[in-house]
Amino acid sequence: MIRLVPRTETAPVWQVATPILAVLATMIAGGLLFAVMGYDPLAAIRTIFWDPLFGQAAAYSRPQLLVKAGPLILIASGLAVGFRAGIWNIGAEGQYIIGGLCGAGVALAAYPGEHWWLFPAMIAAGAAGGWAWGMIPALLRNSFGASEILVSLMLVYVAERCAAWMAFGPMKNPEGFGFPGSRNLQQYPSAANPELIAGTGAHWGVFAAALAVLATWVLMSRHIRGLHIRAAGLAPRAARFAGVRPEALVAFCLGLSGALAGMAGLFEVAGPAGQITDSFGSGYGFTAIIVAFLGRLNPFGILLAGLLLALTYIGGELAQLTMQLPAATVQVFQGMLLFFLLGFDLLTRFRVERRITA
Amino acid sequence: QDEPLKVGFIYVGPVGDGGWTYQHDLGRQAVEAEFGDRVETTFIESVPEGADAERAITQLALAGNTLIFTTSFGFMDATINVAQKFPDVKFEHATGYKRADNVATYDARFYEGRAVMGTIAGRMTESNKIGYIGSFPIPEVIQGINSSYIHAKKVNPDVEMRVVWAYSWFDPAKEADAAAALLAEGVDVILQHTDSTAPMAKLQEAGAIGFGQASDMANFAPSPRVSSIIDNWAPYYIERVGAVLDGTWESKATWAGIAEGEVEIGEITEAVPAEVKEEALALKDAIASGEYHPFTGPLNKADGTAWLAEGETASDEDLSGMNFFVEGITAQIPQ
Amino acid sequence: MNAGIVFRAEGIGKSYPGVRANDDVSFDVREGEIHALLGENGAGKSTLVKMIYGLVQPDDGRMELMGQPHRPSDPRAARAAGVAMVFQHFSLFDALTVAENIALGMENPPPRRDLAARITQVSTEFGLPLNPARRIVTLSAGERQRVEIIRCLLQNPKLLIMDEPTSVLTPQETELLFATLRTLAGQGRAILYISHKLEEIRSHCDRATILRGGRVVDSCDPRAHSARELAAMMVGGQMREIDRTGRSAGTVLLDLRGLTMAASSAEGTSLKDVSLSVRAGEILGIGGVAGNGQEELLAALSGESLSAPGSVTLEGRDLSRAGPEARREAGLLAAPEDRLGHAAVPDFSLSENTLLTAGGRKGLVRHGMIDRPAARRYAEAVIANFDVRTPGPGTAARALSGGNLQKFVIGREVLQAPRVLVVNQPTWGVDAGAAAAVRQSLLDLARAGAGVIVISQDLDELLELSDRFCALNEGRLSAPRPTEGLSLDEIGLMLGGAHGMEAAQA
Amino acid sequence: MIDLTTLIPALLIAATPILYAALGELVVERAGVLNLGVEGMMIVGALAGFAAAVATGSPAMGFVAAAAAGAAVSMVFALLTQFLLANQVASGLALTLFGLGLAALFGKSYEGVKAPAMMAGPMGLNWMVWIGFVAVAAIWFFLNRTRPGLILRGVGENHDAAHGLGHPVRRVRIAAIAFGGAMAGIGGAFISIAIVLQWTEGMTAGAGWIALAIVVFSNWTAPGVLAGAWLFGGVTALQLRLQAAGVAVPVQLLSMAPYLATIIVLTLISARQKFSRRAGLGAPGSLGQNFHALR
Ligand SMILES: Nc1ncnc2c1ncn2[C@@H]1O[C@H](COP(=O)(O)OP(=O)(O)OP(=O)(O)O)[C@@H](O)[C@H]1O
Ligand SMILES: Nc1ncnc2c1ncn2[C@@H]1O[C@H](COP(=O)(O)OP(=O)(O)OP(=O)(O)O)[C@@H](O)[C@H]1O
Ligand SMILES: [Mg+2]
Ligand SMILES: [Mg+2]
Repeated sequence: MIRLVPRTETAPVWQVATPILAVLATMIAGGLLFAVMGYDPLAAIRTIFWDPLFGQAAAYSRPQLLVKAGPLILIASGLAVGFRAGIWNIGAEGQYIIGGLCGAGVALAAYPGEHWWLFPAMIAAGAAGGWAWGMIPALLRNSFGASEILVSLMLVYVAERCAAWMAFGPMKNPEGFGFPGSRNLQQYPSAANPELIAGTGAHWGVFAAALAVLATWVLMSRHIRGLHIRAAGLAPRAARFAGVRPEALVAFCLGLSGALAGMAGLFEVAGPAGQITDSFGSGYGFTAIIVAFLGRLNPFGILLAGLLLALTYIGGELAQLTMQLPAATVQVFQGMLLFFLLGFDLLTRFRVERRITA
Repeated sequence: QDEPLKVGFIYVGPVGDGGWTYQHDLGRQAVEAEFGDRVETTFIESVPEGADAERAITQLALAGNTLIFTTSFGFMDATINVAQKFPDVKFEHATGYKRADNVATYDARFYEGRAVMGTIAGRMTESNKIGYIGSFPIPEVIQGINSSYIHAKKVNPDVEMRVVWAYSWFDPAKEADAAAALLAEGVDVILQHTDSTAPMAKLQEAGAIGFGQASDMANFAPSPRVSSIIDNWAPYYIERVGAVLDGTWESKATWAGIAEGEVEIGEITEAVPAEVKEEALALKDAIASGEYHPFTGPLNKADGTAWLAEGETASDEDLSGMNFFVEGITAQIPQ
Repeated sequence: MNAGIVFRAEGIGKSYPGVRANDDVSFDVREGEIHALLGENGAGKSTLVKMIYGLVQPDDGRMELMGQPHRPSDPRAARAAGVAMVFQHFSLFDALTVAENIALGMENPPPRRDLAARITQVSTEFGLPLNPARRIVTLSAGERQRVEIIRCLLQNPKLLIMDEPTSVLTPQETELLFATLRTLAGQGRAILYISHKLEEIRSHCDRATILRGGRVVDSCDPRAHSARELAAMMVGGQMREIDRTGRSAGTVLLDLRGLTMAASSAEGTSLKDVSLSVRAGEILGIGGVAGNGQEELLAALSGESLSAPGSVTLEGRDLSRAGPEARREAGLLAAPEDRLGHAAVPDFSLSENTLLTAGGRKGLVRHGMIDRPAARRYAEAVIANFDVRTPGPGTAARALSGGNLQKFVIGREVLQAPRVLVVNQPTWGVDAGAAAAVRQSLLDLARAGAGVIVISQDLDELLELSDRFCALNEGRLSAPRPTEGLSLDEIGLMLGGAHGMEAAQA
Repeated sequence: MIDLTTLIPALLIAATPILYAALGELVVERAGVLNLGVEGMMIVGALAGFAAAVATGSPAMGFVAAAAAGAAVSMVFALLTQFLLANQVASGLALTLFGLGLAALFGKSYEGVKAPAMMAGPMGLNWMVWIGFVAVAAIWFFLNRTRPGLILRGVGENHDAAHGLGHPVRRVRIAAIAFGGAMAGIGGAFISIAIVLQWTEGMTAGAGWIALAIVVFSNWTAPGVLAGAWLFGGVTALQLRLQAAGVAVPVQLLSMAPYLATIIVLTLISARQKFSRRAGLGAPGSLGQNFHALR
């Protein structure tokens, strides 16, 4: 018989080992899935995990890894802070969209003037927009006790409708022959978020993500507020006793994750996406939740998890291209990855003992 | 024998959507059938518009495809961006308006088909109310609404047009709901500008009629689907792949319609009386031969201002940016 | 020879990883007797009774109930065999009604209406009236206890087990409980009773079995021994005398003026016009039954709840609008009743737990940044000074036993040299040895010139520690009286005497 | 202007998928488990139900298969949360992701296929609409009037106490999760085989999330779930009808309306719980917490 015994001290070895085990298990289970579907499992796994990094077109896909991982990491590091405190912001997608809309709004208002301050102002507007969108569930929770999970989620759908409204209405490109979508900000030098170092894919958003990882790491493991946040997640009354005001914490966590998601939206609209369209929200906000858990809510874990997930996306596209593997496969694959990670997570909290019972 | 010509396709939806992407993929298959092993085609499906599109297109270019079809309006900027980086690769972008030396654009005159549907609708309605499920308020859809209305009105002066915007190209539950809402308003003929067959199921229940869109939707013939407007990209794709193989490819904007076979009218079923069918087919032939233009004056805009004088036909510029309803339609275009 | 023996255990053994919780335990419980089970925290009492009730399976040994072999695989089997149990921590369902709670504890409950009638009938019969339609949240601690007892009684048990049931009852309620137990015993049932309150065992129990380190070390008639002797048997050595000397009341440190505060939740109690003052070197005891505003008072003092300006003053500084961190800075410290989850974060290590309250005063946090080595050193200091039995400061708080964690929590505050320390239930569920250590540390703190407020339901403890005593009843604080010369009866009256009792006598 | 005789059937039909899913989730949450994977289970049910209906030609078989498939995928969640003690929020999200992907993958061959005609019951409405009403009453009765229902509530309210009294916490929860999965599957299948009669990728389009909101909205009661489903169905049906009637209301605002309405009602309900003593307790005491019995 197998029994679980809670660990009395954290086990750093397993903290590192479980994600690796989860990835290996996903490769095996995913390989089986591919085999069942009639694809060569080894080739599929090589295409997904190896080719984007070292394959023929790696010179192109490696920088793309950063482009894709940047927003994921930026959003996830904010979410993880809230998750640690037991504050479940499921609506980062909405905050991302609103951030993008606000940032783009500033740029479009200033068009076509060229100003040095425009891009910084857009960043501020993006962060403020995401922050404000995150503050709605915070306020409703603080004043009325409404569940932030559901409110933030509902606000995603509202934000999506806002993006459609903007793309078809106020932000529609006047030179676009009546087609939906704003002007392309990549072609507006003061507002553009270009690749900063050629051939790396690194734009301002990638630097912001790196900064967010560092800052949240300092906050969560070196600063007393981080300890308070963790305490609030584990034992809310104890946190209160230590001096945490729950309302302030809710506002802080939802505001922070909202602002970071909003910034991610801004960097995206000014950079890789280029414009506001009705389908501007492309799922980064939801995927970031997975990234946060995959990274075990640890900033450096999130860094790796963001890159890993970006890899599965880009590898998944390659697998479509070269092996005609259906797009949904990648989604199943990512679902499995999260399942295995959550399952193996047990090993960090419990010791598994095998006993022969009489 | 040379290396085969590698042709790539980027789709916005899954190939099995039964609508827009499905029809483009039929076009791709027609290319394969036409040229055999002189070509090799690849596609990437369900590519979101935006940054992911640019990467997917680049991947296709890097993988050695020398002709790439990007089959959604939202891929426009991405196509232009990638085209700058790969001057030797030729690009074909559907429904957009930006071109370059190595980027051609192509689109279909769906409004021609809508004129035929409108005629049938005007004749078939008993309540004198016809409905239109719009996807998004973009010129293509507005052209479709106007064209259907003008021709329904022509054969039935009492006709009224109701419009519901689904804000989606493809959301079966929503489309079904939209159809139900129109039916509840007393509408008995529905034209849809969305891609799923969900409205058909509703029409069947209610005993009303409708028209297939994008693909034939023959599953629902002979009724409620009495005819359909089909996107047939095969002739264009075959022509353009052939042009690359011949070395005659050059960048141009193509806007083809019934005449070129790009817009097809699906079989008109026996649910439609013979004389109506005849009238509809006559209109189709007149459009195909070029003797009739669906937007011929006198026509006023919905706000009452004059648009086309007697005998005047709409220019392509006017049509491609169309953002108004013609006189008689009381619905609003959301801004 | 078996006549009169209801339950018998022979050579019972149970091991947990690394611990022998019970080892070769043999004893018996007879018809009509109230049998006490005594022992330090962790001695194995709960483990033993959980085996009788089927929650845990013994590794060795055998049990007999009414002469039949007894080896229940789960509590249902045990209940079917005639065992009923009241748990150490309430096992009630707050949102459900009394009747539903009782039905959940029965094997084949009668239909709803019959059950309600039976509850009303049985509960009045035993002088513990209950309304079957009330939700548990609306009941006082004493009433909740009644629900647990009625739940057991309705099953007509042969053996009734009670694991530390009295820690939440007033003296009067305790009397009532024992009167009920006596009646039951008179009907020929057997009662197995666990408590750390030696006085109550001495006055009410017929026999005691004493466990130490999982083994039976003694068996005696508790009436024939003093509490000190019983405690000595439990720890296997002499108890240290509590030293109350060397204190003198100085200037007023803490002043509460007209503190009025609405309840924070629907189930809470509001504080009504509470005033008190504490002097340097003085221990002020506040008695009262749980749920009369103790938690709210502690929250108002610790800064978890803020009150009207001017209502809380420490050495002339108005702290009523200051949060917990600012109050600690000023020297007003607190240790809440609930060790796991309130005073400490169960999943944090001990050194992380020091950072919850000691960051500022001990310089463990500077400019917001944590000095980890310093936190570790401070945790080690608390462990050493307060004899906390644990592998080290890296251990998670939840892995400590209740008594040891309590020593750690009190130590964490005491070593910060507070001006005033407020503790709520400092020895709840803690064994005699550890309790003595905790009490001594509070006395030592007062001797060093600090003011101490002890909120407790344990009147013996209050009488032992405090210089002045006042009672908290439905959010109101009585005027303080010197403890010297105060009798238990007088205190009982001060507690409002009759809280929750009117119904009982009606 | 708006015809009630057509609005009400439309409302009932729009409400039915979320009604089933929310009733299932209600039982799950009453047992103390928060399963955010409703959307994933619904879409799997939508596909399985559609496939079975097409294969057998019987919509009834479709619903049976949908229930089985929903219950089957919910067991992944049960394994993670009840045996491996994984975080329930994350496990639920993973289930949604996995379910959407899985259904898309195995749904490829069903694209463009037409489902058999539905089973019309009284008033021309699908039988499943009427069965939904029965389910509301049955679940209310089960929770409030039967012993297994009482045990389930006890497990959700305080799992430690339930365990202490000898009730099988884990088994009860697994059964509840399976039931929730089955109901979500039926809800999904209602969309594919009763509303739109076809299979398409992502066709549940967020209905599972609405179902979760409705459980909170209902204050964890079966009649409340019915009211919530009607409200949502009503707003959805109404907004398209207002458009069709030509009422000049901004379309974007109308299409946001169902979500805004959910937020507003959620807020009102939460406020009532927060400020009123009589409103009862709302969420089950052990909701979202994992149970690990030490033996
Ligand atoms: N679930 C468990 N897992 C591991 N060890 C346990 C567990 N429960 C108890 N133990 C061990 O068994 C010993 C006996 O514990 P038990 O709870 O029976 O003590 P107790 O006498 O009831 O203490 P207290 O007076 O504090 O209630 C403990 O010291 C502990 O080491
Ligand atoms: N799950 C566990 N695994 C290992 N050891 C445990 C576990 N639970 C408890 N223990 C051990 O059991 C001992 C006593 O634990 P327990 O919680 O029974 O204490 P207690 O004195 O009964 O506390 P309380 O009075 O609060 O009930 C501790 O020393 C602890 O090390
Ligand atoms: Mg015990
Ligand atoms: Mg104990």
